[in-house]
Amino acid sequence: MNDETLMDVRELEVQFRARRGVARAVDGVSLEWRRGEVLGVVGESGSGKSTLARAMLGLVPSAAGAVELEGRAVNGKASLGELRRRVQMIFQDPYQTLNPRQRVGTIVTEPLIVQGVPRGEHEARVRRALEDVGLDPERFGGRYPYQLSGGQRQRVAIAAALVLEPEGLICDEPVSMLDASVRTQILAVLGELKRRRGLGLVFITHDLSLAWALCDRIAVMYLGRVVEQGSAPDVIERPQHPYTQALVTAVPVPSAGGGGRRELLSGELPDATAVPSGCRFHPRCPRRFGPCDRVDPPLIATGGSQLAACLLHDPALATEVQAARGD
Amino acid sequence: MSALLKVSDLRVEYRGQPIVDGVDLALERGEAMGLAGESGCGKTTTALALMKLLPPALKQSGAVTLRPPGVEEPINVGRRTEAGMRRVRWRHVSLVFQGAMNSLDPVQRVDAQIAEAIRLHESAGAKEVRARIDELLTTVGLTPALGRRYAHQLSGGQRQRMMIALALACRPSLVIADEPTTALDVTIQAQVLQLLESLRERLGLALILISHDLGVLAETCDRIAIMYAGRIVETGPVSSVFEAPQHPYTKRLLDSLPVIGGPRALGDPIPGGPPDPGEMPEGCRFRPRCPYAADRCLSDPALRETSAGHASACHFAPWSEWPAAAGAGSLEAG
Amino acid sequence: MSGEQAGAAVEVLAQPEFGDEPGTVRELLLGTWRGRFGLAVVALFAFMALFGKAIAPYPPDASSLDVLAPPSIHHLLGTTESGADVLSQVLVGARVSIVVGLAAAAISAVLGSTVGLVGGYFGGWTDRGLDALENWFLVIPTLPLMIVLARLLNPSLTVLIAVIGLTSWAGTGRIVRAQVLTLRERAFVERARALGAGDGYIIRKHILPNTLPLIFANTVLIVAVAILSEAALSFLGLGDPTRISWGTMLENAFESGAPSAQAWWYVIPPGLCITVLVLAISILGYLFEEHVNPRLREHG
Amino acid sequence: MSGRWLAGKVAAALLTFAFVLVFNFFLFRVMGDPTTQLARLPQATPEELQQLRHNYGLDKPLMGQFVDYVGDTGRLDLGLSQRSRQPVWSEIKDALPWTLLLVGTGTLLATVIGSWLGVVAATRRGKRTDDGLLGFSLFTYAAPEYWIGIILILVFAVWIPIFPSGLQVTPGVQFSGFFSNAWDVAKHLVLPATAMTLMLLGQYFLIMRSSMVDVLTEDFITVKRATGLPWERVVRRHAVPNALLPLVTLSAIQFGAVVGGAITIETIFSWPGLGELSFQAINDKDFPVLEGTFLVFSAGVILANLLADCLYFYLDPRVQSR
Amino acid sequence: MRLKRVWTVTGLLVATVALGVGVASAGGASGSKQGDSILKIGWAQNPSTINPYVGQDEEAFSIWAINWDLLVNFSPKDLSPTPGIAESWDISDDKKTVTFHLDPNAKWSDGQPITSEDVKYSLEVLGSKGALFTSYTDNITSIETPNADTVVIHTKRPDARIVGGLFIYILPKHVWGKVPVGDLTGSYKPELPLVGSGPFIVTDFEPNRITKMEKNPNFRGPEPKFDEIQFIRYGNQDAAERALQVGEVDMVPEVSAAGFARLGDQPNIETLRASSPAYTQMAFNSCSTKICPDAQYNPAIQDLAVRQATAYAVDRERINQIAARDTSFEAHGMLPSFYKSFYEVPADDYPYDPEKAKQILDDAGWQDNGDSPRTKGGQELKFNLYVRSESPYDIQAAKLVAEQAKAVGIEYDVQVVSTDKLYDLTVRKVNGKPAPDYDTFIWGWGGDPYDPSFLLSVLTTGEIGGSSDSYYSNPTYDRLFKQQAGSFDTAQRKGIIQRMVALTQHDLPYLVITYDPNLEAYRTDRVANVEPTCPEDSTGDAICDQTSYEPLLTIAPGSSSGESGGGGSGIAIAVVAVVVVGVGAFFVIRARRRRDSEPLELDE
Repeated sequence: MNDETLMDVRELEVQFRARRGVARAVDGVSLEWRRGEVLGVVGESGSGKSTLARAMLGLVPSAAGAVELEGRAVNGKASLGELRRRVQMIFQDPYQTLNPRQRVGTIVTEPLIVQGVPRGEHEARVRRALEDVGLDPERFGGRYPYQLSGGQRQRVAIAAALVLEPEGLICDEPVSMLDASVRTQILAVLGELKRRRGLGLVFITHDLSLAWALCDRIAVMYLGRVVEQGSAPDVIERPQHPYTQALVTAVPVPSAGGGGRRELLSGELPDATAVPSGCRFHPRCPRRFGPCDRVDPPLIATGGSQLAACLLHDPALATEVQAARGD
Repeated sequence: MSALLKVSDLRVEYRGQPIVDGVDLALERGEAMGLAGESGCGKTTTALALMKLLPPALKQSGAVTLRPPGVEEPINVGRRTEAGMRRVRWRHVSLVFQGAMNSLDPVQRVDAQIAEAIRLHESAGAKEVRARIDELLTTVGLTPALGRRYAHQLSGGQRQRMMIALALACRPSLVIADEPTTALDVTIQAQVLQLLESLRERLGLALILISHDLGVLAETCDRIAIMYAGRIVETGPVSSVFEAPQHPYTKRLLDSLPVIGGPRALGDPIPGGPPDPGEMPEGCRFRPRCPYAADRCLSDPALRETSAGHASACHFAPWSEWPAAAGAGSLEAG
Repeated sequence: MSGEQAGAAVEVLAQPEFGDEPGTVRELLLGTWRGRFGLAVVALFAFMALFGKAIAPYPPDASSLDVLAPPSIHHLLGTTESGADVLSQVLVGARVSIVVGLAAAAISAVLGSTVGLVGGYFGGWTDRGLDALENWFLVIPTLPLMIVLARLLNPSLTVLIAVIGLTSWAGTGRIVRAQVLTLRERAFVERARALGAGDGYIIRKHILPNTLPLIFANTVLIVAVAILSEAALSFLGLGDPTRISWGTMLENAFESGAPSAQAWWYVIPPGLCITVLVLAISILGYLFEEHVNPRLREHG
Repeated sequence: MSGRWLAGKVAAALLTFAFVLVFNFFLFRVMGDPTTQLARLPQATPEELQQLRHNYGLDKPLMGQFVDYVGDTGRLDLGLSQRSRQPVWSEIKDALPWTLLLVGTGTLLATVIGSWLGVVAATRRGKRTDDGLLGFSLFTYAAPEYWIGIILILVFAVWIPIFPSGLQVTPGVQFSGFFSNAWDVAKHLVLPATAMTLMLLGQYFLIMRSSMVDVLTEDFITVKRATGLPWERVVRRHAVPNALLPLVTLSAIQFGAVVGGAITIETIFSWPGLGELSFQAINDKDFPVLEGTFLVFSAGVILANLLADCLYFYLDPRVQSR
Repeated sequence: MRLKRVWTVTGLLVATVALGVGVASAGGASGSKQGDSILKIGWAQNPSTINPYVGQDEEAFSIWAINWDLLVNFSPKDLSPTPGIAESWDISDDKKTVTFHLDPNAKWSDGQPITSEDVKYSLEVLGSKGALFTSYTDNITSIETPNADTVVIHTKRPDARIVGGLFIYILPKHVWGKVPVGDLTGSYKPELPLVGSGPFIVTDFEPNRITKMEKNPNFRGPEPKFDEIQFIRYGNQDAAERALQVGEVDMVPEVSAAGFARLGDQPNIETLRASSPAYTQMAFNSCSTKICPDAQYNPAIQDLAVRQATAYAVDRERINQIAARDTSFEAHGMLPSFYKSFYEVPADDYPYDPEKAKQILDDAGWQDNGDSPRTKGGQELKFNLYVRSESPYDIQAAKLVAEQAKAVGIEYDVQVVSTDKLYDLTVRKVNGKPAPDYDTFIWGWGGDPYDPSFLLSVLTTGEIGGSSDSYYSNPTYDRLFKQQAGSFDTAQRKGIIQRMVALTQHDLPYLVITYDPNLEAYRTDRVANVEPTCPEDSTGDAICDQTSYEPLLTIAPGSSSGESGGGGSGIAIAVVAVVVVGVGAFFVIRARRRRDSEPLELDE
């Protein structure tokens, strides 16, 4: 870690008791989130990305590992309280995220009350937060959530997160339920906040094109594990992990002629209670070879900013990889 | 060869409010047509209207004519009775819904549901039906054993494949797929889209693909129609529409979508949101959100052809050059 | 219905989010046929409960030699087996029914919502224990349980209220618990927790405000159940014998052979009062419930 | 396929029944000292009371008494009726079939008619048929069943005397065969079963109606229509089986009400079942019988709930594979 | 596919119910022989048990009185002693020994001879262990059986009840003597047929359904005209009365007051109103401070003027008319007119006279306060008046008493309580001494046929702590009670009893309101030869329930007897058929109509 680091996640594990056993939703994830940086966490449903977000804020108990805020471990009430003041969260469903019985003004004021901010500051800060997300405080302050559109709700949620003037914002699929034209509005708001306030974002999404447009760095998750991470252009333009490669090519491109060659994966994501042995991606991997079903690969530097958890990049196995390609 | 499907001036009203407002469409045999639009623009309603499946509260008018291969007389859907429509449905046109979980009867085995559809339209013996089901399942890439399962015992991708198998059960000439991949992850979506494409080639199916995802349509369809607030605002060959959009809505939408491989920045968003059916703006419905709006936009623009097969409902079309938009990048809430 | 939802057919049938539209209770009550009917009937019976004694043409238990007389100018609804005026008894009987209904429902609401709230919110063993208790009360046949309790105690209005209140809370508990469980998972509660809000704050500001409408709707339905229970217990001779209620009227009618005497004027009015009042209250309850519970909400 | 779900249900039922036993034991011993109940004889001396306490094992410690109680209950020894001095179980045994007959007929008719009407109403939502059925069902739901019973007697046994209004069979008649006997019972069953049916009908109707309304808005219904299936068959083959599932669950909750109805209806119609037995026990303050009937009622409801769960398990494949 | 399962399940349910009908009805199928003449009697309750050691209800007495003789029976005409098990008896000069002579040829229904051992067994064992019979034997010192046909009973004091009211059934020792006494007073279930000496014996007994009695082949008297009597339980009075109306039963021995008038108007139904040895009284707390130091009551109730004023203020006939619908008999003192050998209207009869009541209160210094209760010093004429919630008649009566007493300035606050509660209030004890907690209450007593001793005993000092609930204590009364008990001479005894009645009429521990009637109804087309006798010649009881079985020997099947009831079964069949056809037609029509019906309808 360095001075730039806002949060550090180390070997974090989160487990749930499921019907068929214990689901390892997050299974040893390490991440570094720097100040003012947009960190994308990309993955399909079931990859554990939302659980990771919640675990980062201590909303779900972690089984192992640590979360550090500026180098200090977050454990105990005081440090958790500090974390929750400085890092806020935005949720996916704009229809679920607001208390239907509270007015917009109340919703945005609530964090100030909870965190014990002096009453005199409330009005000015709420106004500023609402204006920052493009909502007129006079028009919207007295409305109930049901009087708002989906996009407006998500703006209110962002305002409520901003009102405490956090340094970081964890956004869990903030636009996945919005229509295309509204989606870009919200993303613009977030981008604007990053630019003007130097706000750091953790942007959790399944949509690679959004990550491409918005993120500085990207971590790709598969089945509770980060399989590749690096700067956004590197990861998306030169993906090193077969899963990332498939993911990138699977994204349909809205332009004449569509995208290029698709890399089709077989099968579907396995259950988190039954993680495959060895590399957890190997049953679906088009490039699996010899040791993949036995060796669980660590993140291996592949040059530049990138790390990939794939044996293809293990220098010790280079000959075998060569042989496999030869087949 | 005449068009497989011809829709003219299709209107659907709910409590006196227009939800679909004068839609014209034409589809050739074997052609794939994309229908794009945001939620609430009337694309699903249009799809259901084509099969006359709307709830009675939704009043439908306008002409829908089908000319399936091997049928002499064109089928006038608008005039058909419920009983008459039953012979058309699935035999000639079938449907794939977005939530495959909810599209299959949860307490009946899936093969029974396919068999039911087959028996309904053809007199086939039990063995014949069985063989046909196995063949269908193989066609969509499933093992025949999966037919003995219930919907909940299948994964999302398998369910969608099963739904496609059901749609193909009576060998229709047209399949309407309404957001067939929305609930799926990208890797599974890619599988399903691939399947649809290959089926279309092999069976000569015509396809109406409804989606909010322009990328999906760009990769799958020959032609595309963009809907906005109950109307088609632009239609044309995929290449032409994506390369040279002729309606500000299409243009702004495409500009605002981030594209992998494109610039690593967010485009300017379209301000505001789509109108309520009860409060439709006068004239062009996109006018309040349009940066190019002028006085003439207060009158209704007709869908006019700007080049071969490419039409736009904009008074200013054809656009040869798009000027820089005024008021772009506004953060005003939609 | 908002514009976003009015588009497609399936979307027309989609349900709006639950409880997201406060402040339309007035419209609910006055704007629908059912609401107006329910409100009018309840108002009528409330008036009877308050002023029944004053407007009754005779003292309700004043006997006369005119026994089991059919309706006439003097006795609009005829007389009882002791020559008392049926109309007067019906008017006076409203009070017991309504008092028992309200009081028992209040007990049941307080008990049920406390148990549901505590169990649902805190979860764990507390919840499992409370849930088992709830389950038990739900499964146990209520009337026999009430009978046993009422028989062991001496008949009085208080006993009646206590017995009904103590045996009918489980349904409320179950509903509140379910609601709290979903609320607990909703993003705005998670958001509040992410802010560092405590349990007390979350319950007060987020859980309760979103549960109260449901509790209210459910309590309205419990009032109806309590009125029926009071009537049934009274009919079985376990009511308060010193007070006239519709249940005791039916008991007296049955015991005194009104069916054989074809004394329909004695049998029909008390039963009809119970039925119409319970009907009206139930309709109001369903109306409220539909309003606050998404699963039940219908159009029109 | 796994039976774990079902096993859980069985375990829950057993637990509930254990709870009933504990409750029963304490209720009748703590709230009312049975000796004072047992010996309402003015002449009873303290010695006799002591003897009585001893006879009933009431001088043992509470835990020992409870063990005895559970053991006795297990052997179906529910004590002696204070009134008839006969084993409570033998009285219950005599009454039980009649209650089952009445409750079974009523429940069956109410389920079949109620759910059928529910389907009719749901497919005609907002029409006059729907309004009428809704009004009728709400009315029968709100009306006390014993009131309906009395009116039935008034109309069909007194005013137009076409049905018997008391007992289960014409008393003291030698029947020529099984069928004439059954016919006589059936005649006696008409009015009480009608009252029972009317009492339950409303709930079943309302549940089925709303369940159908829910199901009819599901996508697969549209898909079935899209396959060209006639509306009738969509309803019958797809909507109804799905709508029946909530009916099964929710009707389990009804069993408690059924038992309550059995008490009042049997009393009105002198139907010699458990309900009438417990009504007599109320009047006679015959606590052993009251306790016994309560136990059997509870066990019956628990069992019925379990049966409903089994039925659900049988009908819903989603549960089976859990 | 799944729907098939639903139908399977429904089918199973239908089958279960059908099986239920079969099984359940098979249980009640034990009918009677074809062609027999059966007297069907409907009543609200069957006896809970027919074991005389534990049975307590009136219905049980009705059965026993037919099944067994007493040592000395009662004449249905005037309730005087007539031969029972004993053919004749001699009374010794000191009147303390009575010798009974038995019929040497008399036999039990199972053919065994009836002997003096049976008598000795019954008097000794049933007379000491049967809860309801012990009071009759407290005077007996010894019983001798010199031979099989002779029984000698010795008593402490002369006791007229030995002849005129030894209300203990004579049971066959060879049946009952075998059973351990502990069982007899426990859960013993008597063997059927119930061996007896009366005209009919119990052959079938189902406590909650029916009691059947068939002719005793060895009965010594004339053969009954009916072959069988069935007592059918209907659970409630109204149902039994409806059964009579539709002809399902031939007779209802206890008709409600409401039913009495209604049934009287029916064709083919005759109603009878007989007097009975029971009354309903208003009791005043008469317990002296010496006996009951801790009693709770308003002392004003022990002011004779208050009680007398109450008596004048209460219109007993009006209570009868309203509460009993004019079926009871206005009471005149504490001896019911049923005891016609001893009855007379007493001189002090307190006719309804509110003016006189006021006068008495004025004279006694109770100040008139208009609508408020009268007062004197710190005392106020305000009393509680308890009644049992179980008795609508008592509640009615109490309300009327309160209404009428209020007019003269005495306030009775009617409090309805359960029987248990009222019992507890009256027998309350503090420190082992009686401490009744009431001012007044309304309840009733019922006595034995012929012998009034029990009813008279209730007001004796000796019964304090026993059956005395007014705690009345008067040495003169106690002396007279003993005197009458030892008097075998009816005329002499009547004189003594009348003096006792006069005493209580003056002191008023009880204000007896009505003599309770015995209301009966029977179908004239089914039952013939009814001679309403018991106890009067023309207006009495048709079967002399519980008192004498003799009327049962004379009544005979009527013109249309034997026709099973359940009137209108033909109509029922027709109705069912019409309904079935109608429903079927409805379905067919609907199915046709629906073929082209619209899909899902949505409301606008």
